[in-house]
Amino acid sequence: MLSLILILIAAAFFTGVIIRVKSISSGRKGPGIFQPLFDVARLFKKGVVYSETTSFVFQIAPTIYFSSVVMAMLVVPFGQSKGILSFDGDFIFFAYILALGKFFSIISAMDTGSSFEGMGASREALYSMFAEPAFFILMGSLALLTGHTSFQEMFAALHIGSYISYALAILGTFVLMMIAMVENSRMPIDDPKTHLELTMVHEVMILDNSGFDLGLILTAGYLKFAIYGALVVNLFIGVFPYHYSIPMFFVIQFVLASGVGFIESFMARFRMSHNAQFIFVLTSVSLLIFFGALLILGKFV
Amino acid sequence: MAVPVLAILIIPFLKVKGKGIVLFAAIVLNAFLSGSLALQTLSGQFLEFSFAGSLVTGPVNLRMDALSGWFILIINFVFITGSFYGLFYMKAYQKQVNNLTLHSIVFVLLHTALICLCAIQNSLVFLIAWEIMALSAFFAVIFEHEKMATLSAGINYLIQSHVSIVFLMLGFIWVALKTGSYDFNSLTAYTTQYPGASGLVLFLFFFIGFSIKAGFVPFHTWLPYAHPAAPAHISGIMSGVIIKIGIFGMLRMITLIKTDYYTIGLVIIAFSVISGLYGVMLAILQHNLKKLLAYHSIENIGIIGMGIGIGCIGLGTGNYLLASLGFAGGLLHTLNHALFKSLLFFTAGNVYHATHTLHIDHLGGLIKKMPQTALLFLIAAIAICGIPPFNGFISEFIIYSGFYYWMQGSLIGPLMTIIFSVLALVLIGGLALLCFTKAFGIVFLGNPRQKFDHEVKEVPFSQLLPLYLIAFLIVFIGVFPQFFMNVLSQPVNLLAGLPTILDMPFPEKTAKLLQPVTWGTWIFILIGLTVFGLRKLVMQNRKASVEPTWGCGYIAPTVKLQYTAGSFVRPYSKLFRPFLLSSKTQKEVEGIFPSGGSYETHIYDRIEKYLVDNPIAAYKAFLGRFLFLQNGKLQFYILYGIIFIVSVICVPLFYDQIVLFIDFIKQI
Amino acid sequence: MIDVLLITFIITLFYMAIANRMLTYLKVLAFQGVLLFVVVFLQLQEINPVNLALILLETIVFKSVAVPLFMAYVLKRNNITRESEPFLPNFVSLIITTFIVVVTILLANGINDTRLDKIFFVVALSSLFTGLYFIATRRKIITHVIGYLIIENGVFVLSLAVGNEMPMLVNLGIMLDIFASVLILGIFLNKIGDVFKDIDVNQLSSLKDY
Amino acid sequence: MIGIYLIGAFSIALALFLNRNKTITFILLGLFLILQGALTIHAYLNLHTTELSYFTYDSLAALLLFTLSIISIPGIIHSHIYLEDQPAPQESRAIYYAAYVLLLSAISAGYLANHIAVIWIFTEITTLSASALIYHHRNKLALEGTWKYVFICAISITFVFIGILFLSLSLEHAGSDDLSFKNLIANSSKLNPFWLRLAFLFIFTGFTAKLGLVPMFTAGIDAKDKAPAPAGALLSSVLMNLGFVGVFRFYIVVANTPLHHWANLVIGIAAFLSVFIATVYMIKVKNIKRMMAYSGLEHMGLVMLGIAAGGIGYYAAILHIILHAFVKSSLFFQFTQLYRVFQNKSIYHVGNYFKYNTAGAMVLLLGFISATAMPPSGLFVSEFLIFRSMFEAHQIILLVAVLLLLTMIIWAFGKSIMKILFIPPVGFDDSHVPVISPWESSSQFILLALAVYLGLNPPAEFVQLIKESVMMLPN
Repeated sequence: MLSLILILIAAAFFTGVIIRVKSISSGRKGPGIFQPLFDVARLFKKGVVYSETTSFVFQIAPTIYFSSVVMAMLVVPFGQSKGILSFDGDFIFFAYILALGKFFSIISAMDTGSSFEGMGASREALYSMFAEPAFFILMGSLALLTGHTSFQEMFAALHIGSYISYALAILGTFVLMMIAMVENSRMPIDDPKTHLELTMVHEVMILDNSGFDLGLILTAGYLKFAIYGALVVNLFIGVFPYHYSIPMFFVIQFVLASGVGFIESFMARFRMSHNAQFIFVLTSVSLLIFFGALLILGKFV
Repeated sequence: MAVPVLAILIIPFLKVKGKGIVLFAAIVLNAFLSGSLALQTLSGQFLEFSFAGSLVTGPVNLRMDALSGWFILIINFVFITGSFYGLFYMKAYQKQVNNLTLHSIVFVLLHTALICLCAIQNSLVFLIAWEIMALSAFFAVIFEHEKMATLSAGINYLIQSHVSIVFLMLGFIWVALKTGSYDFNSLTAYTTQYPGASGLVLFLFFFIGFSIKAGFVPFHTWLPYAHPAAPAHISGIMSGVIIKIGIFGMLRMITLIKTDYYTIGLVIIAFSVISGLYGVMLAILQHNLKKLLAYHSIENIGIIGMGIGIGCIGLGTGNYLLASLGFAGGLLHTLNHALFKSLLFFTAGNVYHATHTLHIDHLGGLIKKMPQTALLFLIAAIAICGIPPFNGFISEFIIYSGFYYWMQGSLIGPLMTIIFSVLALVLIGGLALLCFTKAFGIVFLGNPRQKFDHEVKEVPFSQLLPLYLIAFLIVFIGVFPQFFMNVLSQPVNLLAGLPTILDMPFPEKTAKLLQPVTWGTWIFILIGLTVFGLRKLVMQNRKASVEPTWGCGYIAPTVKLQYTAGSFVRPYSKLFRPFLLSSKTQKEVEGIFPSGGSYETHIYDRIEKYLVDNPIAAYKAFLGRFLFLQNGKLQFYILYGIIFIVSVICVPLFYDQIVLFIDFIKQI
Repeated sequence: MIDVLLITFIITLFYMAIANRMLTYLKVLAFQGVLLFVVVFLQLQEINPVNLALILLETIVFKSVAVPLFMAYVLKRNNITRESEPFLPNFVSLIITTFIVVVTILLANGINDTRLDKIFFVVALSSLFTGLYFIATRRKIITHVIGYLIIENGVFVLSLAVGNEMPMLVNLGIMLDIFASVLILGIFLNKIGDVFKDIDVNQLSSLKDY
Repeated sequence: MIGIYLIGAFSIALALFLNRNKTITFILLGLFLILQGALTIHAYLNLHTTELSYFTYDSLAALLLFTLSIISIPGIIHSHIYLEDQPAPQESRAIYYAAYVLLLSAISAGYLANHIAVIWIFTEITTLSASALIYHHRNKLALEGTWKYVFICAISITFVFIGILFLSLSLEHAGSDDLSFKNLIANSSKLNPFWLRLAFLFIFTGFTAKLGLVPMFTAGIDAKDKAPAPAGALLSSVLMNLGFVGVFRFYIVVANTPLHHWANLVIGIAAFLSVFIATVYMIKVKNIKRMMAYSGLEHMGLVMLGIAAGGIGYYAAILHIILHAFVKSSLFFQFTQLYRVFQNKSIYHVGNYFKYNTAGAMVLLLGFISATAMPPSGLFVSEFLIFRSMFEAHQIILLVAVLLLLTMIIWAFGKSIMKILFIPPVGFDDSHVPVISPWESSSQFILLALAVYLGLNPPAEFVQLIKESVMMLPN
């Protein structure tokens, strides 16, 4: 329950922070922190335009995408407190429910019959495919480390002790963040602010969405960020009591958001052809984490 | 089993319509008879019938345990739906009466043989039933036999299944020699009597034999040809149950052969991982819808195999919970795959019915012409990607948790296996997603890529009926898995080697495992519905206008501009080139007024090339060297005789000389 | 005495190897028939009239009269050229024949069997192999038949070499069979003569599988 | 009885040769069939009795006689259909029938003979009568085929005779000079191994011409190709069995001597080579009849492998040779119908048979399944047992090699048969395709069914007979 509330709050400002950081670092004042929310609210008020090629798939897809993200949010715990739903192997559920959302966003893009959206769809499918193994291996190594197979138990049992474990935590943060980048298609995988459709990944997929649907998709995006942020947080706050952990949560979320902002403002997007390799690097890193876990458990001699 | 005989006798002397009805009746009756027995077994009984058999075969025992029951039920379900669907699918071929007769006969034969295979426990009779199954499947496949491609695909299948029967035969001969009995129990007897390597090798014989049928890589090469060649309902059945009979055989052998299960498990997992990855990797690049589905069968066999492998490891390490998890996952996925794969093939059949083509890049925008088919395909596609809220997810979830459960407290070696298997499983999931977004997107969505001279329309509802039934089951398993878990408990106990009487941890554990998942699914559906309702609420008083797709400023888009299957998977195929064998023929666009360019890719199976084609080519070349023998010259013919006599006389002499010489050398 | 005859028999083989006229072959065959008759006649301890009649029939009538005449008839009828046209020059075939004889002598030397008459054995084997050699190296089909007849003579000698006699009935049957087979061969030879204009072995090599 | 039979048969043959009247021909043929049946029954009723001192009704003979009589009936029927179908001069028909009857009776007598020389005589007679059958078409190729067949058989029969002479040499220490098998087996311990070895070698090589095995199989292939299909059926089934009898009876003698192992080696080599060569040509051959002939070569190879392996292999070999006779003859009979439809025996010009003559197509199909020994055909059982015996004899490598070859054969055979059945031929106008009544195929169905029945569920007497006929062999 707690995690739900926290994530919602974080989601409210996360994207705003990113935008703000970017504008400041590029010497502008920039919009307010909550500007994204206003955008969404505006979208919710608007009417919609459907492409004539589209079918019912296009209409239900955003809904399913959104609800899949919400569902994913429900299984994310916060430190000691479980998520709404917590069970053995819930991270599998987490990943697959997100995959469902992705499935629908992809086919809805295909539904418009536009070449650009098809392009975006193919990229999205490929990248997310490459991103998933990293997540699973990371979780696998955590499971190995803690002997549990549910988010909450894992994070609860995860206590930072030796140097290796610090290293692991850092690596885990890196991996999770990068997965978040892939999932939300931000820098350095994808540049949401690009103006050429040919270079887009996520943005190009939602070219034809409008009004309520677009609102749903954007909101889902914000939520996703917050969710991954929460996962990262969970890596660190294992044992701390709430009056430490909750502030820590926001601090970390903020740091992450501004980090993303800085990356986006000081870094160029990778070449499309390099993205896949880069994403697969995540898998290798997570394998490193796995070996680290083995080291800690002393199974690796 | 008098029903099939009767039906076979009747069918030839009927009108086309009559044939169909009799066929369906026979199948249903068959299914009913065997199904009733199967249900008994699933409730924990163990049925045994014994026939005198003949002087050759010796006594023939039919034993039905929970395992047989489970598979018989799957077979029956797929066959009933398949035959019902087939009745309508075959309407297009009413002209070819003889052909239909043959088809119906082999169809009934096929069903009977499959059911018998689940029960027979006498190796000779088993082999016979096995080959009857293979042959009838062959004839079912080559229904459209005037096409050379179809026929050669069928023959390819026939030969490979013959190879499989050869392996089985060797295994059975071995046992029959050691024990002098054809009964399956002698397997157990033999392997318990001589523990160790012999049992392992024996199992490998059977494993290869059965995995040719099941389509494990690298024994899969017949599969991608046979499935597309067959009529839709047959491909559905092949992929649904016929390759599953291979799985059944493997499980049967696991129950019978007592040997080092741990090694077996590792072997099976290794094969399964390769099959899964390789299958899906090639599936993505296929341009023929059915061929794509065929490669996915290989992939799913891989997943099932992983489940079985985990189960064996559980047996090997004496960890019954692990064993039950693995086998439960495997068995459940067997059912699931039977469901969604047959559904996919049937829908593909509908597409073929409507458009007379299966080439993905010629299709598109079908969702408007045939919405129901599209919906069904979508459901099946999501299910096969193993995504909630459908059945595919449940079985994959169990297998995952099997892996993670195995992880606890195992050593570095197994851990490596686990992590890489998990990696493979995840990749499979992702690739499957890529593949089916492609398939669904290109075939059903967007604009039609090609104008058909005939009208494209939805198939009649009666033809969709069985499809809806399957779809219902898919959803049902996805939402209420516990029910099937309870059904599964008996076979799983059997495999996990637990006494069926006492109630072991399996159902509780899996229930405990699956309960929250089910909740999750329900909650998800709830959320989805609420959001959708909300959306409806909001939308109703907003204006919704319909415009052409946003062409990014380009105002005259043609359907040719759409993304094609090839372009959709291009980034992927560029990455995976080293593993694949793709040849492209392209004509560049050049000049100021280009006359027109073209670009096609052809994908070929690398394993097939190096493991099947090249050796066979070499073999044939070698045989071809000896063609001079029958050269029509009388002198030579007589010479052969003289050479034979002289060599038989002389060679021993020389041989002795050589031996003497060698001895002489030794003495020095 | 018998030995002398048998040696003469071998000499006839040599002669056949170098002879290059069809009629010569036939004459030699006839002569061999006579030789065989004399040999058998001397071989027989007691004169059993039936047996004698049989042998007369087998050797004189059949081997040295009927068959050569029949062959001559075939020759004339199919106007086969008189030369035998071997693949190999006569000189070589002479050497080979000699070689065969030598080898058989050595072979026979290796065997120690009381009831086997060595010289008979040598003659038999050498004529057998010479016949096979003939079949292998002559171009005309009729020479195949002649080769076959040489083999038959060899077998006959062999049957003498083997001490014990076949039962009468069996012997008769065998003889009839050989006779019939020769007859059949001749008949088909005629047919071939009618169908194919020149009787060359290579004509008869169209039934093949490549 | 046998005396009556021989005289009767020969006189019938003579009568057929002379007579030109159709009805009388039928009557004579009927008479012969009755005679044949009578002989078979007689043979079965008083087993192990000897007549005319050269003929013994032993179990092997009874089995093969039974096979022969079964096959002879459809054989004659199909011959009649065949001859009616094409305009042949009256006397050529007469010759055909006469030769047919002569061949059958000679073969039967050969089965029954208990004296190797007597087998020899009747084998020679079969050569002569067969040559008449092969030459039935009176054209160039037929002539060539006949010539080769006759010549090869003449040579090989001479080999056999030489073998017999050596055999009588080997009887040195055995008291009697009697060459009957009974006596030979009785004195098998006293036989001189050197001569026996030579004898076996020559006799085996000689009989391979009839048995259709390496090395002398060559002419047989041409003969089966050129002979009219109903005659080819005999050549490739019962006549092969005669060759088998010749080898097998003598093998029994050798098997009881120290040479047993050596003989197995020789037979094994020849057998394997046969299977090998059969594979080589099955892939290439485009002439349907020749293909069947090569498959016969393959089957004989398998039979002999069974013999060489010993143990259960003996049983399997005899079972296999009987079943093979049924299957192969039915295939040849079917070929007559096939030829009537397409007037061609090259695979290129034949096809989509399923459309033109469904019943016949079914026969071809089942025949193919049986000939490749797939279950549920009876030959599967015998092959299974043969493989089992090879496994038992630890000839695993040989077994694997053979299995490889067999797989290739199935592929080649299957490809061609499926082409014949289903793929429409190029440039073939089906405007004047004769309609063939399914009843013509009934006899072939019966033969195939018989093969299945005897294979899968043999009656006890049948098994008993086979057991008896291999009784004399050491296991």
